[in-house]
Amino acid sequence: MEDRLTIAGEALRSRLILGSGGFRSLDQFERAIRASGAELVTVALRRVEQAPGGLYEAIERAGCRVLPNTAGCFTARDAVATARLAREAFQTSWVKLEVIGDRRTLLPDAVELLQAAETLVGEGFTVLPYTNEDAVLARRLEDAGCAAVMPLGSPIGSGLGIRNPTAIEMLRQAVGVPVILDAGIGTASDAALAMELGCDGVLSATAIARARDPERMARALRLAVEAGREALAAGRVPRVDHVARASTSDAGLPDLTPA
Amino acid sequence: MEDRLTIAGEALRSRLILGSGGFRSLDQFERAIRASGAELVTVALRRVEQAPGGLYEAIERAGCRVLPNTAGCFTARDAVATARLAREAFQTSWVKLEVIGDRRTLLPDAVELLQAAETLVGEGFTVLPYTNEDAVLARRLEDAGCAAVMPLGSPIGSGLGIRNPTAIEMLRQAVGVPVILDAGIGTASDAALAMELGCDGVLSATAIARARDPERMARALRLAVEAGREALAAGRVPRVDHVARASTSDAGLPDLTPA
Amino acid sequence: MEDRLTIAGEALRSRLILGSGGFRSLDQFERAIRASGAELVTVALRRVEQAPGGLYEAIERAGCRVLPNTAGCFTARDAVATARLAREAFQTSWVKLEVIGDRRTLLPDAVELLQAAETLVGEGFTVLPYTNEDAVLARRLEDAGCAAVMPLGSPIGSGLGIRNPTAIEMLRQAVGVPVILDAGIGTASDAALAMELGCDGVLSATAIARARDPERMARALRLAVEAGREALAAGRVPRVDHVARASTSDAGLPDLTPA
Amino acid sequence: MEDRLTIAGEALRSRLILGSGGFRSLDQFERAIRASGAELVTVALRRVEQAPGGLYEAIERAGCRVLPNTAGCFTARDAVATARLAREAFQTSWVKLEVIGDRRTLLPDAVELLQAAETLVGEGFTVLPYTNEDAVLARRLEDAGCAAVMPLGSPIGSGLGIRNPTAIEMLRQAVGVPVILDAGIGTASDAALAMELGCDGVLSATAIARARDPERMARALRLAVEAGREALAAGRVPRVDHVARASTSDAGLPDLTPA
Amino acid sequence: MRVVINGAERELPDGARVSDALRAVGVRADERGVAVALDAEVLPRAGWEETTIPDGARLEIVRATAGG
Amino acid sequence: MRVVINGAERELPDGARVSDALRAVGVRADERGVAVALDAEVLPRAGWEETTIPDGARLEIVRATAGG
Amino acid sequence: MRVVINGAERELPDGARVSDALRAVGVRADERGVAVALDAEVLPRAGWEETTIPDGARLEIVRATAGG
Amino acid sequence: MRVVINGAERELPDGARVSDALRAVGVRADERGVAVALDAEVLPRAGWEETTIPDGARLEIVRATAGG
Repeated sequence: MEDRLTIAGEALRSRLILGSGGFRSLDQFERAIRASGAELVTVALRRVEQAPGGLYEAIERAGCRVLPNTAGCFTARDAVATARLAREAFQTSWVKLEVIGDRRTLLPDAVELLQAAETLVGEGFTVLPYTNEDAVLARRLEDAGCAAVMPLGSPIGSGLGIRNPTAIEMLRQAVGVPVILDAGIGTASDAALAMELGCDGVLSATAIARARDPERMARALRLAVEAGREALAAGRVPRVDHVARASTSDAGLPDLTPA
Repeated sequence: MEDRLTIAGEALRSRLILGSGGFRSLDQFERAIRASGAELVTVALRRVEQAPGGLYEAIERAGCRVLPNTAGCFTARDAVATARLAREAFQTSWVKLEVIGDRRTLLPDAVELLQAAETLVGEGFTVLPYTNEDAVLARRLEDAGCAAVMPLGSPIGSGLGIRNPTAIEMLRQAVGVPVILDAGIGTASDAALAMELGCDGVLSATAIARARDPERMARALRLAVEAGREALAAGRVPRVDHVARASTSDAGLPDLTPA
Repeated sequence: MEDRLTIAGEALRSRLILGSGGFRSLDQFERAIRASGAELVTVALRRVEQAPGGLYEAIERAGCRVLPNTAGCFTARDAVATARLAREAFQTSWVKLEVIGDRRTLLPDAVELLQAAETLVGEGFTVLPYTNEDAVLARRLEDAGCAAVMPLGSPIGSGLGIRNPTAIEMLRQAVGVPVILDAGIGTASDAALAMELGCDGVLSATAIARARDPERMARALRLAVEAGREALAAGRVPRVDHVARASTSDAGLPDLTPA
Repeated sequence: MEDRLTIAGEALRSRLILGSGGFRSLDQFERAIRASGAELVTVALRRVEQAPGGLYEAIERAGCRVLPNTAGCFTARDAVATARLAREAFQTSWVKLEVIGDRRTLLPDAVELLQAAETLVGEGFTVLPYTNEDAVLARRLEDAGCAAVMPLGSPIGSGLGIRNPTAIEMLRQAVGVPVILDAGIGTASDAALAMELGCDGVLSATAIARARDPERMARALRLAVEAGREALAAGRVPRVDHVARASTSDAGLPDLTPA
Repeated sequence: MRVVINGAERELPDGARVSDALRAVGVRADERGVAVALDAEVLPRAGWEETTIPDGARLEIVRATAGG
Repeated sequence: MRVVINGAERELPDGARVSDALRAVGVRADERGVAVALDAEVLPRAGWEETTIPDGARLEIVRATAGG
Repeated sequence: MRVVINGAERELPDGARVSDALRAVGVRADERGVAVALDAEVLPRAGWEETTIPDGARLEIVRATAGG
Repeated sequence: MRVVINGAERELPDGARVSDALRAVGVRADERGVAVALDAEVLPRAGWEETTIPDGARLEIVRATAGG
C-alpha cells in the first residue's frame, strides 16, 4: 500500500501543500504548482474588484484542488462567515481555518480559533486549523473534530524555519489526526526537518513564491518533503555526544613502519 | 550545461559520496549503493585475513569508483604509506586523506594532515583531506594542491549534524575547490543544510549504514542532497525576525458583519 | 530609583522566584532560599496527611512571602476552588495559576486558563498565570487583568532551557505586565538568557531543588538573573555574521622584518 | 581553599580577562576595568606616534596586570618578535599569542601558531595562544608547553557567542591546562555558558568596550562568569526530552468537586 | 434604489436582481469561483437570478485571490 | 454520624464542630497555613469553632506542601 | 626461511617469491584490489612473480575493507 | 646621518644614541611601557643611553595601545 497523506479519508498525491500568495505572475505560479507536485493549493476570498481572476482556473488547469483559507479574519464570526462563502464559491467543504490574534505577528488566537472550529465542524466543514505549536490546543482542536492541525514552525513569512522542534514533536505525539507544518518554512532543510519530526505534510507559500526562482524552490521543497519522510521511515542513527564512532575498524591495520 | 560535482576535472554523476563502513551485509550494502545514486564509494585497506573480500567487486558491479581512505592513520608517514598501497591496489590516484589526532574524538590533526597532503600532492595524488571546520587550514590545504576539502559537520559517527554552520559557510567562502561535508550527517535535513550552506557534496557512511533501513536512508540522503542544492540555487527568502509577513493581502477583504 | 520587579504595585527585592518543590530536606530548602535571595516562594496545597508541615513556617522564618500555586488542577473550576482555599490558608490574594491540559507534558490549557484567570481577577485575586509562549494568549491574559504572565521556556522540570527565544521576545513585546520566565530553566545561562530576552524575572524550582548542590545553584541563578538584567540594560553589541571585527587596530604596527 | 583561576602557578583574582580595545575613552575604560573585577588586561604594541599613551598607566592605576597580545601578526616570526618587544616593554613573560591566518575572519593559523608557541616557550615565555575550537590542536599547544589555551567561541568581535559548544566541551576534556574562552562573547549568557561548558575563564573585549554602557556590561559579565562557574560546581539537573517532570506531587490533592 | 456593493454605494433600478449586481461589477453570471453575500448571508448561486435586492441592501461579491 | 475527611470516612459524634474534625486529623486549631473546605466551599477560620458538621458532609483540610 | 606476513611469523622455502607469500595467505595472484608492501615499501603487482623474498622480510598483504 | 624611525626617514647627527631617537619622537627616556627594536632586534632599555645608532639603521619605538 502507498504512503500517502490522507485527510478526512481523502488520499492526496503529495505531502506538500502550496500557498498561492506572493507570486510575481500567474505564469510563474503555474510553473511552481507543477514543480511542487502539490495537489492542494490555498486561496483567499476577496472582493472581485481586488481579485484579478484567473487564479481559480489556473489551479484547476494544473489539476489541483483549491483549499480556501480565512486569512484576514480576527474573530470566529468572520472566519465562519468567510468559510461559508468559500464553500459556496468553490463547492468544497474543506477550509484552512485562520483566526489571527495579532496583526504584527499574525499568530493565531487560540480561543477564537477553537470556537470557529467547533462551529464549522458542526456545519459539516472539513477543518484544517492554522494553530500555534501548543500540543494541548492541538488535542482540543482534534477533539472538536478538525481533520488535521497545522502548527506554525515560526511566524508567517518569516522564513525562520522550525523554532521549536521539541514542541512540534510533543504536538505530533498528542494528536492522531495529520499534522501539517504551516508557516515559517524558509528552505529545503526546514521542510525535511518538519517531516523528520513526524509531520505528515508541509504547507509552503512565501518560501516558494518569494524565492528568487520559485519554480526551482518548489522542486527543492518537493524533494525535501520526500527526503524527510523517507528519513523518518528509515530510522535515523542515534545522536552520540562528545565521542566519535569509527566507521572503519582498526582490525587488520597494516604495519607500514620502515625497518 | 549540467550542474555536476567536478573534482580534479572529473564530473561525478552524484553529489553524494557513500562510505562503505558499518553495513550489516554485503547485500544490504549493494542495495544502499544503488539507492544512493553515488558514484564514489570509500573503502579502507586492511590485511587480507581481516578483510573478507568481495567488497571491491561489489562496488565495481554497482558501476561505482573506489575512493580509498587512510582511516586509522595517526601520522603523516603512515597516511602517505597507506595512500601509496591504495594507489597500487585500486589503480587510482584519488585518496580520502585522514590523519587522526585523537582516538576518542577521531578529530583530524591539522599539522600532520597538511604535511601528508603536501607529500601526496607532490607524488601526483588527487587528495581529498578530511579536515576540521577551520577556514584557514582549508585554504592551506587548497594552497598545498588538494583537489577538494572535506570538513566535518560533527564527530565521525556522532549523527549530530552540522554543529557550526557559520564555520562551514566561512570555510566555503575561503576556498575555491569543492567542499564535501564529511562526518556527522545524521539524517536528511542535515544533508540538505550542508548543501544550502554552499557545500558541493556530502559524504555519508554511518547515517546510511547504521540506519534501521539503510537502503531507505540512502534514498533519503540522495533526495536531500538534491533538495538542498536546488534550494541554494533557487535563492531562499530572507529571514525576518519578530514580525510576520502576510502571504495574503487584506485588500478587498469582504465586510461580513451582520446588519 | 531602584530597578526592582514590581507586580501589582508591590516592589519585590529579587527578580528570582523560588519554587519549593523537589528539595531533599527542609534544611536544604532553607539554605537554598537564603542563597537565592528570593522574596517569593511558591507552595502547593495538599491534604494535611500528605503535607508534613513546617514548610510555611520555614518560608516565613526566611523572611519570604508565600506564592500559592494551583498545581494539579486540570479545570478552571478546580483551579479557582484551590485558589480560594489558598487565599484562606495564607491570607494572600496572590496566586500562581496553573491549569494543566496534559499529564505527560504538563503544558497549560489555554482555554481553561483564561477562564480561570477571568474568574479569579473578578474575585480580587492577583493572578500570575503559568502559560505557554503564545504572545496572543498572553495579551488576552493581560486584558483579563492578570498582574503578570509566566510563560514556559520548556516543559516543567525538563531543564531544556528556553526552546523558543523568538517566541519569548514576541510575547515580551505583546504585553505590558511583567513577564516571569517559568519552567524549563536548567542552569545559569538559561536564566541569564531569559533576562536578556526582556523577561522581568525568572521562577526556578527543579533547577535548584534537584541540582547536586541546591544551595550553590540557588546562588548561581541569583547571579545569573542579575547578570542578564545588567546585560540587557547595558545594551549588547550587534551580532555580525561571517566576518570578524578587529578589537585591535593595525595602525602603527611595527615593522619587525629582519634586514 | 579558594576557587581561583591559576595560570603558570599564579592565582588570579578574577576569571574574567578584559581586552582593552574598542573603548570610547580612557575614563570609560578605567570604569569598565573596575566594574569587571579583572586582574589581567590585554594590550597591543604599536608605534608611539599611533599609541596615545596613558593606557599602561591606567591599567596599573587600576591595580591590574598587562597581558600583551601579538594582534596583527600573520606569521610565527612576527608574533615571536612582537612578544619579545612586549616582554621588554612591560617586563612580563606572559603573552596572549595571536597568529592570524585570514584578514576577513581573523581566524588563527594553526601551523604558524604552533610554531610560534614552541619558539616562545623555548625562550621562557608564558604563552596563552588564541586558537580555534580544535581539541587536537589544543592538545598540541599544551604539549608544546603553553600555560593555557584560548579557543574562540565565534569570530573576534562578532558577538555570536559560542557557536559550537560540543567542540568547546571536547577541547576542555582534551587538555589539562586552563581553557579561556576568547572571542565571540556577546553578552552575559554567553559568558555563563562558557563557564558551564567547563572553561576556566573568559576574555572579553568587544562585548564590553562596544556595549552601549561598557561599565554596566563589565559588571554583567563579571556576574555571569561567577554564575556559570557556580552552576558548573552545583551540578545541573539532567535534560529530559518531550516529557515534563512535575515539581509538585499530586499526592493529597484535595477533592473540591461540588456535591 | 441605492445598494452597497463591495463597500461602494451604487444606484440600481428598483426590483434589480442579484444577477444585475453581478453584471454591475463585471462578473459573468456563469463565472465559477464566485460567491455572493447578501446582508452578510451567503446567497447560493441558484438564487442569483430570482432574488431581488432589497433597497439599501449590502452585497459582497468575492472571488479567489492569491493567499497563503 | 459519618463524615468524609480528606477522602476517608470517619465517625464523629453528632453535633461535632469543624474544629473537632481538625483535631481528628491532628491539626491544632491555631496552626497557621491551614484551610478547610466544607462540601467544596471554603470555610473561613473564624467559623471553625461554631460550625457544626452536617451528617455525611465532605471536609477537605489542607496545608502548604512543597510545590513548583 | 622465516618471514613475517601480516604480522605473523611464517616459514617459507628459501628463494620463495612474493607470489608464494600471496598463495600462503590464500590470495589468488590475479585477485584485483590487492596490494603488497615488502619491508614497508609498495611492491607493484608486476614484481610479485619475480621478486624473491629476503630472509626475515616483513610483508603486508592488504585488500579493500569496509571503511567510512 | 639618515635613519628610519617607525617607518619615517629622519636626519640625526652622526653618533646619535638610541636615547636621541626616543627624544626625536617625543618619548621621555624614563617612560615605562616603551620598547625599542634596532634593526628588528629588541634593544633592552639598559642599552638606550650607550648604543649609538648605525647609519641607515631601522628603529621601531613602540608603546602599549588598546588591543583585544
